Formats: sequence, C-alpha cells, structure tokens
Amino acid sequence: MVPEYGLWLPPDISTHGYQVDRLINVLHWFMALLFVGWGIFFTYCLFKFRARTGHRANYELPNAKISKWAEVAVAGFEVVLLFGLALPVWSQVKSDFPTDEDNPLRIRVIGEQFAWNFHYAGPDGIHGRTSPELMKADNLIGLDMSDPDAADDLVTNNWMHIPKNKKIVCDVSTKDVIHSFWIPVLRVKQDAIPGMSIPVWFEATEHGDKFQVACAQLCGNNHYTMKGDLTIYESEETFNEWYESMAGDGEDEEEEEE
Amino acid sequence: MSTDHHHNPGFIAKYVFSVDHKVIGIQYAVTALLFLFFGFCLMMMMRFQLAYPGEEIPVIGGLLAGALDPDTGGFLHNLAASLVSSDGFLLPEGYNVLGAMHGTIMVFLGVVPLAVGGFGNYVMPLQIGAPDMAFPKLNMASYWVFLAGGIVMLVSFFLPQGAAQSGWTSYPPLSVISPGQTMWLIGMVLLITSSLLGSVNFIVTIIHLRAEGLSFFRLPFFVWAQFVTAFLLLLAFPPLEAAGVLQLMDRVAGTSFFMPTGLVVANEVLNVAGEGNPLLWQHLFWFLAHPEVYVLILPALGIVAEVIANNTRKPLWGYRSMVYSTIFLGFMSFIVWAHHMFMTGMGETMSIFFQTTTMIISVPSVIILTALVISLWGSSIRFTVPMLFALSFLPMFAIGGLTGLPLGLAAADIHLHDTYYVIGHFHYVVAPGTLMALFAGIYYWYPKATGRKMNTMLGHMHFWGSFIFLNAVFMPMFFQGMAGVSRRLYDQTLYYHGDAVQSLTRMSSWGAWCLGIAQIPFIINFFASLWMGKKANDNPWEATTLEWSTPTPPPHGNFTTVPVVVCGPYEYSPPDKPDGFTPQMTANA
Amino acid sequence: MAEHAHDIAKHVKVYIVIFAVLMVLTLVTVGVSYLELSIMSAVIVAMFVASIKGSLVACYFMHLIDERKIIYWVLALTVFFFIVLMAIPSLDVHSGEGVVVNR
Amino acid sequence: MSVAEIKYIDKPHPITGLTNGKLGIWLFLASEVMLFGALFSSLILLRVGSSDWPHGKNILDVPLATLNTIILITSSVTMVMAWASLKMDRFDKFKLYMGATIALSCAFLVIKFFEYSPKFSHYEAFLKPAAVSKYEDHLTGKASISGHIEKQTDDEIVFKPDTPKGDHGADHGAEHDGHAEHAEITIDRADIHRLTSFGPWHSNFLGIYFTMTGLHGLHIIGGIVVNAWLLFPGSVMFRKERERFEGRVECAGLYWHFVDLVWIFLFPTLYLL
Ligand code: HEA
Ligand code: HEA
Ligand code: CUA
Ligand SMILES: [Cu+2]
Repeated sequence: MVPEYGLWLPPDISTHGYQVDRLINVLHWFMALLFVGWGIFFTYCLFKFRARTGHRANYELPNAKISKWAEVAVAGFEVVLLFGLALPVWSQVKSDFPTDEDNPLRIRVIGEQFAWNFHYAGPDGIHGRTSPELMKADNLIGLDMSDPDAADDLVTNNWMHIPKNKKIVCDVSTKDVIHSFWIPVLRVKQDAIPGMSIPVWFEATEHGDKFQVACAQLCGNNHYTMKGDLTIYESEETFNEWYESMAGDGEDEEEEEE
Repeated sequence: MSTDHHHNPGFIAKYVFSVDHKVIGIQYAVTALLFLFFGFCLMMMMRFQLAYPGEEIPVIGGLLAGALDPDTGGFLHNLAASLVSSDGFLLPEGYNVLGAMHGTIMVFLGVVPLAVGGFGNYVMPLQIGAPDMAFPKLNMASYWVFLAGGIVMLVSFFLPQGAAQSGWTSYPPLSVISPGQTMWLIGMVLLITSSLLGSVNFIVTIIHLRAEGLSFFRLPFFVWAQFVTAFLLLLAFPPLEAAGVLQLMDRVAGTSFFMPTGLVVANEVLNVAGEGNPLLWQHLFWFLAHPEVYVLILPALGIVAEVIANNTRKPLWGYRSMVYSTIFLGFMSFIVWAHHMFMTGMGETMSIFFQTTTMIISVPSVIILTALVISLWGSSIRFTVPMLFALSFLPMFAIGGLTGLPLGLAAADIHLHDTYYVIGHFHYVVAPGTLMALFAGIYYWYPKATGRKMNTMLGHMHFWGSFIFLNAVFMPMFFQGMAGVSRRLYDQTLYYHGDAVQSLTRMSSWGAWCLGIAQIPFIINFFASLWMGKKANDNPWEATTLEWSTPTPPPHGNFTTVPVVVCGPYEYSPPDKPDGFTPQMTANA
Repeated sequence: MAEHAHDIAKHVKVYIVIFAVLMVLTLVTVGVSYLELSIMSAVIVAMFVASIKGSLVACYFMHLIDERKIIYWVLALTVFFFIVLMAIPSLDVHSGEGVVVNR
Repeated sequence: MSVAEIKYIDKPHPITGLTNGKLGIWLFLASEVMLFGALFSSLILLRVGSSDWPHGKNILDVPLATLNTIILITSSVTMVMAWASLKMDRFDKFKLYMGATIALSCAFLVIKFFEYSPKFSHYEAFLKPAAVSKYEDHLTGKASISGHIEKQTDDEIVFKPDTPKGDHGADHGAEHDGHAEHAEITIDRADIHRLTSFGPWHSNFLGIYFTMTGLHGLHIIGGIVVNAWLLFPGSVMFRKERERFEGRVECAGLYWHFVDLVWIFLFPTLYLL
C-alpha cells in the first residue's frame, strides 16, 4: 500500500507526529489570517488613496493605535506558539527518550555516500564493535567479528525494518560526510554528523512496506539516490520472524551463528 | 584623494580606475547585474533537469556535449565535462555545481554588490550631502578586489576540477573532499576583504561627512539601512574569513580542523590527523550567514521606504520606530544563527534560546512592514513604475517573512528543514522581496545617474511579468516542501512523495523560464534608455532628499553649493505647501 | 590627541615604564609555565597575565585610556559580539545530546 | 570647487573628535578582533574536543618565541616613540625609531623562519596499537615515536628518535633533541599507522599553530610594508601635509600595536599552555 501523498503534509504514522502537524497547521492558519487581514488593509489603501484629481495627500500622520495592538498581538501569539505548542513537542522529541521499561528497539543507523546502513543488535541486544579500518565493500559498517556481541548482529543496506507499536531508538552516525536521516511519514529528521552518534526515537502506528527513508542533506553527487526502503511489521513477532529468516540466511555477518 | 579632483583625468582614470563614488557605484551595479543574470541562467538550466529529469537540455545540452571532446572542446571542455553527459543531459555533479554557484553568485556577487556596492555607493554620499566617500581610493580598491573575487569564481568553471559543488553553505567534510572548492574559498576570501573595506568606508562616511544640519534623525531611511548593514558586514564577515582560511588549510595543507577521526570515504580510512569538528564550520558560517541575510534585506527595505515616501506624497509613518527597529534587527541578527542548525542534534537549552531569539527578531520586521503599510493611509499614491515594484515588495516580503516563523520553531522545522519549503521561504524574501526592491531602485535612480528616464511601457511589462512569474516559480515550492521534497535534489521522482508533486515542479520551472522572458523588456529598457530615454530634469520625481537637489548627473564633488539641511527627509505635502514638498536642502546657503 | 610637546614628553616616560612592565610580565608568564601548575590554574594565570599585558598595550600605546566616546561604543559592540563568538565552543560541547564517538 | 573637498582628513571632526583615518582604522581593528576571535574560538573548541592536546612547550620552541615576544613588544615601543618624536617635532628621531621598528619586525620574521623550518624535517611515527609494545623503550608519545629520519626504504625506516618521555632534561622543546645521544632504531613500515612531519598536517594543534601564527605573520608583513612606506616615500608628506602625516603614523601605530596585542595572546595560548 503506497500511502496517499499530496500537496500538504504527507500522511503521519507516528505517535508524536500529530503534534508537529498541529503546530504546522495552526501556524499556517495564523499566518494566513495575518496575511489576509493585512492584505485587505493594503489593497483598500491602494484603491482608496490612489492619486486622482481632487484628492490630496494628508500631511498629518494617522494616529494608528491599531498598529501597536496588532504588533503586540502578533508578538503575543508568537509567545503562545513558542511556549504552548512548539517547545513541548520539541522537548518530548528530544528529551523524553524511552526508558528501559519501554524496552525500545535500538538500531544503529550509519550513513555513507550514498546509502543508509542499519545495524541490528539481535537477541542479545548489544551491538557488536565496529571500527573504521574494517569498513570494506563486504563489511560496510566495519563490524568486528572477533567481538562475541557481533555474532547475532545483522546489517541491512538501504532497507530498514521495524515493528509497529514499539518504541524505536536510532543512533544516527555516518562514515564519511554529513547526511540527514529522514523518514517523512514518521516526522523524524536528524543530521548524521561525522564523529558523533546522535540518538532519535519514534514509534510507528501503521504497518506496510511502501515507506521510504530519505537523506535530507547534500552529501555528494548521488545525494538524490540515497534513499532506503522502510518496512514496518504488524507486530514484534512478525518482525522477529523476519529477523530470524535473515539471520539464518548465512550472510557474512551471521556465519558464526550457533 | 581630494586633490585628485583638480586634475583633468584621462578616460581610464575617469571611468575605469575611478575614485569617484558615482562611477564606482555604477561599476558595481552593472557588474552585479551581469552576475545576477548569469546566476539566473545557471538556475534556468537546473530547472530543466528538475522538470524533465534525465532529458537532454535543449540547445545548451547539445552545445556542451559537443565540447566534451578534449581536442575540439577548447576552453569549454572542462566546463562541459563537469556539467553534462555525452547525451547532453545534466550530470548529478553538474547539478550540484550549478546549485552551489547559483547560491554563491546570487548572494555574494549579485545582490550584495548591487544593493550595497551599487546603490549604497551611488546614493548614500549624495543623500548625506557628502562630496565623496571618506576614503575614495579604498572605495576603488574595494571594487577591484570584488571583481577579482568574481573572476576567480567564474574562472573556476573552466578549470579541470570544475566549480564548487557543495552548496553555498559548503559544509565540511563534503566540501573538503570534493573538487573545485579551493577556488571557491579563494574567491570568498577576496569578496570578504572587499566587503570589509567597503563597510569601513560607509561607516566613516556616514558618521563624519553628513552635511550641516543633517542630524541622524534627519537621515533618509535608506542611509540608516546602509549604516546598519555596514556594521553587519564589518563584524560578521571576519568569522567567515577565519572559517574560510581554516577550510583552505584543510584542503591545501592537509590539516583536519573539520575532519573527525576515522572518516571512511569509499571504504578507505582518510589519512588525516582527525579530531576535528564539522560543526565548527557550521557555527562560523551561520554566524556570518544569518546577519548576511539581513544585509540582503535591509538595503532593499531602505529603497522601498524612499520610493514609498516619494510616491505617497506624504511623510513616512513611524520613521523613528523604523529606525530603532532596524538597529534592533541588526543587533539581534547576531544571536539567531543556530536556527539553521536545529537538526544537528544541539541540546535543548541551546535550541530554546535560539527559537526564542528567532521569534523576537521577527517583531522588528513586523514593525517596519506595518509602518510602511500605514504610510499609505491618507496618502495620494502615484503608481509610477518604481512604486509598483516597491508596493509589490510588501506582500511578497510578508509571505517570505511569515514562512520564516515555522522554520524558526524547531518542532515544525523537523519536517520542514532542508525541504523546498526553506527554498520557498528565502526566495520570497530575496527574489520577490529584495530583487523587486532593487528593480524599484533602478527605475527610481536611473534618471539621476544617466539624465534620462526609463521607458514606462517597458517598465510595466517588466513589472507584471516579474510579479506574476516570480510567484509562479516560488509559490509551488511551499507545497513541494510541505509534501516533503528535499532541496538540492537532482531527481525528486525517485521518492513517492516527490513523484506525487512533480507537476508542481514542472510548473515552477515554466515559471522560471517565463520569468526569464519577462526580463527582456528590462534589458532592452536599461540599455536603450541611455540613448532614447526621455530627458529628465534634476528632480523628475519631485523628491525631497538631497540627491535630487544637485544637477543631473551630479558633477565631481556632487554639489555645486555647500548643502545645508533644514528639515527631515520626507517633507511631502507640508501644510505650507499642500501640493508640493520641502527639499531637505536649502536652495542657497 | 593633539597635545603639546611637553605632554608628549610625559607620555614618553609612561611608555618606558609600560615597556618595563611588559617585559617583566613576559618573563613571569614564561616562568610560571615551568611551574607545572594544573591545567586549570595554568590557563587562568596565563590569561590573566596576557589580559594585563593586552590592556596595557591598548590603554597606553593605543591611547585607549583617553579615547573618544565613539570608539568606546564601537569597541563595546565588538566586545559583545566577540563574547558571543567565544560562546560557540561551550554551546557546542556541553549541550548536545549526541555522543562523541572516538572510533 | 571648494565644495568637493572631503573634510576631516587632517583635522578631527568637531563632534567625534577623530579624523576619518582614525575612525576608519578603529573600525578595521574591530573587524580584526572578530577575525582573530573566531580563530581563538576555534582553537578552544578543537582543544576541548581533542583527546590528546599536546603541551605547547613540548613541541614548540619556547625560548625563540619568548625572544620574539620581547622583540615585538620592543617594536611596539619604538613605534609609539616614532609617533611621539613626530609630535615633538623631531623628524630625525622619528626616522630612527621607525627604522628600528622595521628592523625589529624583520627580525621577528627571521626568527619565525628558524622556528618554522625544523618542524618540516622532524617526524613523528604513530604506531599501530598492536605494535606499540615492540618499541616500548623509544616511545615519545602515547603510541608514537618522534625523531629524525636517517634512511628509509620501502618497508623500513631508520629513525633517530628524540629522547623518550620520562628521561629528564628533555622538556625543553623537541628541536634540541637532535643533539640528544640516542641510538638509531629501525621501524617497520607495517607497524606505522601514520608517519608525518611536524607540519600543519601533523595534528590540530600544529594546524592551528601554523594557521594562527601564519596569519599573524602576514599581518606583520603588512605592517612592514606600511611602515616602510611611511619611512621612505611617504615621509615627504611631513613637510607638505604635516598633520595628515602624523595622522597616518598614528593609524599605522594603532595597527601595529594591535598586531602586538594579538601576539600577546597567541604566545601563552600556543606555546605555554
Ligand atoms: C533576505 C533574506 C532573509 C530574511 C529577511 C529572512 C528572514 C527570516 N528568516 Fe530566513 N533564511 C534565509 C534568508 C532570509 N530569512 C535564507 C537564505 C535561508 C536558507 C539558507 C540555506 O539553508 O541555504 C533562510 C533560512 C531560515 C531558517 C532555517 C531553515 C532551515 O534550514 O530549516 C530559519 C529558521 O528559523 C529562518 C527564519 C527566518 C525568520 C524568522 C525571519 C524573520 O526575520 C522574518 C520576519 C518577517 C515577518 C514576520 C513578516 C513581516 C510582517 C508581516 C507579514 C506583517 C504582518 C503584520 C501585522 C499584521 C502587524 N530562515
Ligand atoms: C540573493 C539570492 C538569490 C536570488 C535572487 C535567487 C533567485 C532565484 N533562485 Fe535561488 N538560491 C539562492 C539564492 C538566490 N536565488 C541560494 C542561496 C540557494 C541555495 C543554494 C544551495 O542549495 O546551496 C538557491 C537555490 C535555488 C533553488 C534550489 C536548488 C536546489 O535546492 O536544488 C532554486 C530552484 O528553483 C532556485 C531558483 C531561483 C530562481 C528561479 C531565481 C529567480 O528569482 C532569479 C531571478 C533573476 C533575475 C530575474 C535576474 C535579473 C537580472 C537581469 C535580467 C540582469 C539584467 C542585466 C542588465 C540590465 C545588465 N534557487
Ligand atoms: Cu546522504 Cu544526502
Ligand atoms: Cu537565519
């Protein structure tokens, strides 16, 4: 099922996204109101005060208290937007990370020119060690197979898999230049900064396999091809089934599976 | 210096290496217009790729593809190789080259030199009753350094590495590892140096060389705008110069100021020392680049204020609060820079601080715009060509400014950052905003500089064409951005959400080409009016400010009598002369 | 500013004194650097001495001590933005939620 | 056309009390503050973010730099004395002091040259973690050996290491270590992770050191050019336009003191901390 995309915001399938959307919508109503009101006054002036015979400019300045009120109202509304709508969402997205009780699924997201790699920790929940020296065409994230934690790990290239209704934490990093990890339908965006690993979290509320992960930051010639697919499973069970089927495939990383 | 005026200089000294601010202003303006045109041409090529991904670019594509052969391509060979494939369609790296150079050229070689170097240089000394800039030779140097910077940028297209391709923001590590960036950095260092020389000159001139009686609160608003702008350039540009030097070191001396340890490019670990910080560049860049955007808008606001006051035949409403707002705006613009970096993972406190300052900085803009609109009340509006441009500036700048608000709130920016919404936002302020204001300025001051008026009919054609098609280009971008289309995207149809709005992209592209056609009357008008324009008297717009009280075109030294100022800048329709106006300068001192 | 010759002669004496003080302070800061202080106190001492030296140069050689108001204003503005600029590192290092990976 | 005169070139403006030149030079210095401010800010950021920032004294030559500090401060004094001499109507002394200023600035550059050049023949070999124990006795850094290259082949390097850390008497700058009596050692290329001279590419510390001192050096060169102009061709102005000439000397002086001031901060931050 390809979601309906249109002129306004793309569909939202995350738990926090509605707040982002609400902020955007409220803000645009406010902007439209301001613009229309202001535009009516402007157009009226253009018509009413056009130069014509018998009409003369008035040297006296209008005592426009209304402007003060309008300005105060604009400023006031901005305060409301900022403290009422914008900051709470931001702080939820940025600070209220899932705790251990939520038992989030942690995925390492590693950008490179021009692909997204997803590093799953597997049943043990611990990501195996990686190192730059080991990053080669057959081991894109440089997973160190001598680390026991790496044994049950799985790495996918340009294809992200997550279960629905589960909190996901992504640790976003990059091998080379700056990328920006973006899933439009989940209202998630985080720059991948070289030398850093930055966490973001979200939770999907729909499942399906026709979603996309994008790169939002110019990262070189093929920036435009740097998109991944996103499959969201109906439940954790189906997600685990997928995981096991992949792990059993005997790809490079899983050869040491017991 | 001043003694030079007494000699009778030869042609070269008079028109090429001139120290006269008026000649330098015109040199700046013409050079900048050519760069604007060039930047626009780059964009028209890009717009073709966007509208019809992977198709051969008409005419130019074939032309460049023909130059791909190193033997027959001649000097075009390198250019062609960096832009097009053998089938004549734009390469992804070519797209990036065009985008980066469009941004750079428009901002640093087009709008700033036109608004500050051109209008500032030509008009400001006249408006304050000064014989010239305080340092005429420095002024000349500033132009030539600017030109050198521009030439470096242009030449870079024809070198084997091609021109810069990492966006006008040049974020490292990408900019450090991609070709062409070195010339960009050298060019930028020259352009920055030129701006610094210019801004020192502007500030000293405005503080010291005002005519007798011209107190600060009698200055035309345009001069105020230039004054604040000069401070922005003076204090914000040096950090970018520092950053540019650091990036240059990273590229040519193998340092790693912006390169952290363990970067792996194409599966090879980069052999550099590491431990650098890519965000350092972003901080230094935006520390300049946010004030820079106000450098783009303030002179435009100044022009609009002059034209509106003149054509409403009435003093500006709220002149003082406009001045205070401008100063406040300039000051605040130094502490909002990180709103361009909300998605880099900054901490919460920091983002709250920058969201708040961003909301605060929108208030002075609202005040200035409101003052300009209320100035219409009770006026008698003459719809001259400059006035049409100035009036259309107001709603279009309002759209651009208002759409800055969602970007300034980090939560909304999650969705909008780095999408076409941002492109829409800032083009509404720089193109339908600043560019329209600059056109207004050209039509308004042309008679002063040349002694002839530009043609009104062609002016109307230019205005309506530009007005309609600028909106046609940029309005769809908001919807594209909302839908989620990333900027700097060679081919958006690869994404579901991008494919869904491809028709908008196409519309925007057609808008851009029509916009190009709409410039033809302007170009004709600009050159033909030099010979065929209606002769203008010294004060064709019946304006009050000082530049209109001196002969047209103004002589060396600008004024034939010592100007003495007796009143504020906008004494239109005063009670004692209900149908007239009081010039700022007394007839004879 | 444009003073008379005997004022200048007085200035000259001041210059010599300042010169001596600067020399002493230079030796002091070099000397202190051999004391193996902790990095924190070393920075504080070094910056303190450098600030004194800098202020002496600015105040006496550059005559800032009795300069015109307008220059103070320009410098005050500059100093403010200078401080903002100096805040960049602290903004960056202390507040991000990202983890630096030293791989 | 008396209207055409630009005012306040030689006489101060009645309200600001400044000539154009002086106001201009102060504005220029304000922008210079921001330029060097940005570099200092970068230095702090890089240093705070670094895992192993070297002690300037261990890499750089403190005695030479101290000498340079003294030279530069002296040149600042001679500069201000040159200006004072003009004011006291002693053109001969002006020439003397100005000449001294220029000579001192040239000396500064010469010393800088001697400070820079050994860095490019002095190497550091960063070892691969696995190979560190092999060269235990010779380590000069955490996992590195610095010294001079005696001979190199495709798979080996004959290296004359500096006195290893811990040995006493080694804390006076690496440059002198050429004299240290230390046996040559042979390092396998395969054990080396990165071999680099002490140029700007060595580390961010040396990178910022070369960038900042280099930029400062360019400012010195600029100052020399201006001062030389004032001393030779420009000095004819003294008789023709006395006040204007004094103004120019004052502005050049302000610039020169600023260059000195920058050095006063560069010296401890780079060399001593
Ligand atoms: C001339 C240039 C200019 C101007 C004036 C502005 C003005 C503003 N800009 Fe914009 N901006 C840019 C040029 C400009 N910008 C550029 C070039 C970029 C992108 C750079 C890049 O990434 O390449 C950018 C990007 C940008 C971002 C980063 C977006 C992102 O990358 O995610 C943000 C975020 O806060 C922002 C905010 C603002 C705000 C709040 C204003 C405010 O100052 C706007 C204030 C104006 C108003 C609020 C409207 C005025 C008033 C009315 C409509 C009247 C109504 C009044 C009454 C009824 C009384 N801008
Ligand atoms: C001042 C700045 C400025 C101006 C005026 C413009 C003007 C225009 N810009 Fe530009 N643009 C930028 C600054 C500017 N832009 C920047 C900074 C970027 C970001 C780059 C990046 O991603 O790094 C950008 C990016 C950008 C993009 C996004 C590319 C991408 O993300 O992939 C697009 C897409 O359509 C675009 C289009 C246009 C168009 C159609 C115009 C039109 O409005 C142009 C109109 C021009 C004219 C009408 C010319 C008029 C002059 C004449 C006719 C001369 C006559 C000559 C004589 C008389 C001598 N611009
Ligand atoms: Cu990765 Cu764009
Ligand atoms: Cu901004």
